[in-house]
Amino acid sequence: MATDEFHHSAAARPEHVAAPIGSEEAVAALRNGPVGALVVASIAVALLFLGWLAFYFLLFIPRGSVG
Amino acid sequence: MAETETNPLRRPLPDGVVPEEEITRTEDHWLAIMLGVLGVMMGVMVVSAATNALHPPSNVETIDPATLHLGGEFAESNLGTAIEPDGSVTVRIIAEQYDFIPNCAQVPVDTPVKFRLTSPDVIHGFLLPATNVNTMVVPGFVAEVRTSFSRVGVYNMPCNEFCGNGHHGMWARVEVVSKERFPRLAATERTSCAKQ
Amino acid sequence: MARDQGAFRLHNPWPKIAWGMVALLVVVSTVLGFGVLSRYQQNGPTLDLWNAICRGLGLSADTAPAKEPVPALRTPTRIAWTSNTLDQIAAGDAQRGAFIAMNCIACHGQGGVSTSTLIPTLAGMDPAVIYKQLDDYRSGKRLWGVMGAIGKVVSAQDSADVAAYFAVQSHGLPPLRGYRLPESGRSLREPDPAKRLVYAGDPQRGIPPCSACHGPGGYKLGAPALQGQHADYIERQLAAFAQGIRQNDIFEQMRMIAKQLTPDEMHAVAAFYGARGGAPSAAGVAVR
Amino acid sequence: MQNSSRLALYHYWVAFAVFLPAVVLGAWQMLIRSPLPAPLDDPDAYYASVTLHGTAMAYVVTTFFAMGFGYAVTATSLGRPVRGVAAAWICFVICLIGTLMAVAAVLAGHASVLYTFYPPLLASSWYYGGAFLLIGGSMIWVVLMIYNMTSWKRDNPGQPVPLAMFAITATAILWAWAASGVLVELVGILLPRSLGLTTEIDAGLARTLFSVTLHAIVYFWLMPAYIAFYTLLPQAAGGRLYSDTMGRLTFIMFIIFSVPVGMHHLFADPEHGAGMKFLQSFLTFFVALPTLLTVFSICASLEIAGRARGGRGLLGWIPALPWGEPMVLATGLSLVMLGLGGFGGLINMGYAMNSMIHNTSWVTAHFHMIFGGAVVIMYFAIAYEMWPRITGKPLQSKALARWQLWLWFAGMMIASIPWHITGLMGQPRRVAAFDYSDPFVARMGPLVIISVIGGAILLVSAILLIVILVRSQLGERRLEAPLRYALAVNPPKTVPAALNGFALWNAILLVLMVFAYGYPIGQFFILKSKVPAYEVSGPTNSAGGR
Repeated sequence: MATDEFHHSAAARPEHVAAPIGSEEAVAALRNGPVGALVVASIAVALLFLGWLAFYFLLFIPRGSVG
Repeated sequence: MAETETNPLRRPLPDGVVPEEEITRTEDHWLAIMLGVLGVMMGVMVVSAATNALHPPSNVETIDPATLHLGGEFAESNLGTAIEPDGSVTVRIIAEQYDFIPNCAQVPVDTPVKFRLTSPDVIHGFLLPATNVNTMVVPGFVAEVRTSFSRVGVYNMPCNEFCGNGHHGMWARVEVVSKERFPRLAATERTSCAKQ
Repeated sequence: MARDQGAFRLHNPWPKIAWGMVALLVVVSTVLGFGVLSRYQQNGPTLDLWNAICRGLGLSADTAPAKEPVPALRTPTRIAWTSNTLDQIAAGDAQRGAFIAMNCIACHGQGGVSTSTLIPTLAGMDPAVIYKQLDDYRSGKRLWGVMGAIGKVVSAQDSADVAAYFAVQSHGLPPLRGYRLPESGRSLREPDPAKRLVYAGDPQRGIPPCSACHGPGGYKLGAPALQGQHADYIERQLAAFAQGIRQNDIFEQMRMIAKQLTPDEMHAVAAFYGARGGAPSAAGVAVR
Repeated sequence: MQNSSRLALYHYWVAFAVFLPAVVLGAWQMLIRSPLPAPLDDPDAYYASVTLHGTAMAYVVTTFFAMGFGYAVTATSLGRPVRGVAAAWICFVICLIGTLMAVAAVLAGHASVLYTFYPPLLASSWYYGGAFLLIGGSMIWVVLMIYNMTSWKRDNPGQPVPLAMFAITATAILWAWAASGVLVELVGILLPRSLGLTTEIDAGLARTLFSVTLHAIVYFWLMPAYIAFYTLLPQAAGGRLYSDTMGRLTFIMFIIFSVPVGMHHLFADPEHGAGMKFLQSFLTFFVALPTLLTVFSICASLEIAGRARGGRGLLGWIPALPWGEPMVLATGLSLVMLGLGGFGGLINMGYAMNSMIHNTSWVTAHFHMIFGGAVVIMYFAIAYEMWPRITGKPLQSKALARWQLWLWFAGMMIASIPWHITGLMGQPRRVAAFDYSDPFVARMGPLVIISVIGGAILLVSAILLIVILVRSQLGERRLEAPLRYALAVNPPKTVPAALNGFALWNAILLVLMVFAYGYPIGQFFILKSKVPAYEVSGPTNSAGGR
């Protein structure tokens, strides 16, 4: 669980490795909450939702009732 | 992607700086919104299914697949389109390796249609593109789809479930014709547009 | 337990919440599925609650006989591929069949390898096919001159025996198998119409590939192998199906297919099968 | 640790060695059903090929990959060697034998029934036996995962199980539940019939049992990708996991909601009532929930990383992310495909709406987007992350890996999007040849050709994958790089028992399964629906295969 080591990833050389995040950066990043993530995820879900409604009412329903 | 080359050794986040409560609250809000989105979709589905009586084809009815041709509903003389006393039509179709029989069914437009299909051998699929008519045909069961067509035209009717090595050759047609063109003959004799 | 709150804040909440949610899901979905949706029927009356539940479970089906007049029953054969029939065929005794077959060789040739181009080779034919055709002759479902009379004098057991005998004779039709080595040119791209029909069919006319049932590389219960069969015989049978002279195919499958074929196509397909398989009696086999 | 590493490596190699030929088959299948000329255009070969492609991708690649990943995660996340290594090797050998048996049966032409079996079509008992050994053998792995987790818990009382280990154990438990359907189908119905012990098959029951497997298996495939999202990605991006608790909850929800929903694969089947279909449609909505939660958690974790790397403003963290890292790039591409594939899934599960696309190319497109796209691209990323760790040899090279990921993404998009459209137009799936002289079919011709191009790109990408892995394997050993997992913003010190084990969730799933599948399976004891079987390789002896 310790992070007091260099971050390793699939890279061959240390300079290709992403820097690990420290406490201060994490605090700074989270100061206002993950607003950007909320925006991105909300847009994605909204597109999904609107697309689903469009398919339901513009494609599925006009193809006729079955049962 | 220039890195900050300092890379100091870092310590874990001190407790309580970004309280877990706050993270949990954010996640809870997101969870609630997602449940709301899914709830609306479910609501749309349930209300429209109730008002339009939309269902997946689900008529659980068993039948002996080996003796279909010896008599009863799916004897060859009874396949094709029949007119019911109430004016609706029933189309009986056999799906077998590797043909639909009849391979062309005729139905009138704007009329309640009931497709009844079964298979004497393996699983087949019955699909009319550009409509919602779509059902599996499982041997041992009678598949039923009820619908009505609002457009006159010829609909291709491919088998849409793998049924063996001749699967790709299993195509038929449904012709939706105007009520005037639909032969009255069907009241007493089964009709189809297959070559007689 | 400072970090135990999770998604909802209750003391030791997980089992309580989880079971509560499950109960909610079960109740809501049951009420919606059986109490609401199942009541509404496409092209049908709205059901009461009890009938809706039965309908939703699939206990009651739309099985009521249709009220429309039913045309006179027409059946192609008496044979159905029930386990009784298949047991009877499997019980055929080839040795006993050999004695019965002595009556057949005058026309169908020594060992069932026919020398006449209009009489089918029986050697190697699937016993289910021979058994069914003999029964169809017996019942008058297939009409063909002398075979009707012969069919009347052989019993079901005789049919099974003689079918078992011919099935194991060599130099005739190759055994039907559901597999073959892949080869190019067996799709709808193939320009040769015979090869195309045999291996790919013609979906637009509802013609499946012949080979899917009659081989090579196909099998269907009740369908004979055609490789090595006499081309003239095949062509004549196709014509008979097309004209409705022969009507003993279950679900009029061959009648329907043959009606779609032009005379040229019948000839080409027959020649294709006749030319392959290398039956020793290649007399009269047309080369494609 | 050496032994654990070797175990993982062998599993990965089997998975990827099977993967490449299966992609070759897939690309050829796209060609033969297109209007373009194709070599070996024989419908029989197509159906055998589809069977092999599906069997390889759905059972072999995924099972071996998940098992290898499981061993690697166990060893690295618990920080101690895998317990039960001998059993793991036995499991490996059993699964390998099963694979070879199944592949041999398909190549011999005795098993063209597709990987979904489709009884009453009947394949050779070698095929079913092979499938049984592969799937049944992997149950040893399931037991090993559970054993490793519980024994670690015993040795570390009160400690939270590391999220990665918790998640891989969830995967194992999910797989056990999922596989129960197909194993019962194989043992109870297909193997006895193919061995001649029974004479008939209940096609409806067999399909119902398989549906228990059919949806949950997709989540079994998906889980390694999600584990990478939660435990490897934030680390690779240089950030923190936003919430450890949400990660646990997500994997728990996958267990609960991915099994009692399989009947949405049977919406068009006549053997079940509409009420039961609605129940499972309803439950299926909830399986979208863990994915929707994941999307947010992952975005939040990436935002932390991006901001720490200097990203400013509302969305400035996105370009600041280390997109050169294969894991980060793969996640980005994966989430796009997951979105599109998930959208298709929401259509498929929509009760009556399923009729619009059931068994058309839409369905093929949907699961290729989800599995072939979103999941497999994460398998690649995991391989790139793991190879240097396991072998001690650096990845050769990262730039090639990025090319490979981009090509895979592009290929899958170009292949799958036209499929979605042709599916809506009514193109049936799993058809060996289309008659493009038919005007109805001809309209789809250009779209089919576009998807063939996508298939070719996928093939190039798959070859590149193997090149990268082989080159890396042949390199010199010079790395000491243990696998590290992402740290949560607030690393858990204690977690409630419910989020540290699976007893409660297994009990809940059992209840849900009885609710969702009790009647649908039970009804077959009353219904008279047994039918004769049809052997695809022809009669084993005379008289109709009896």
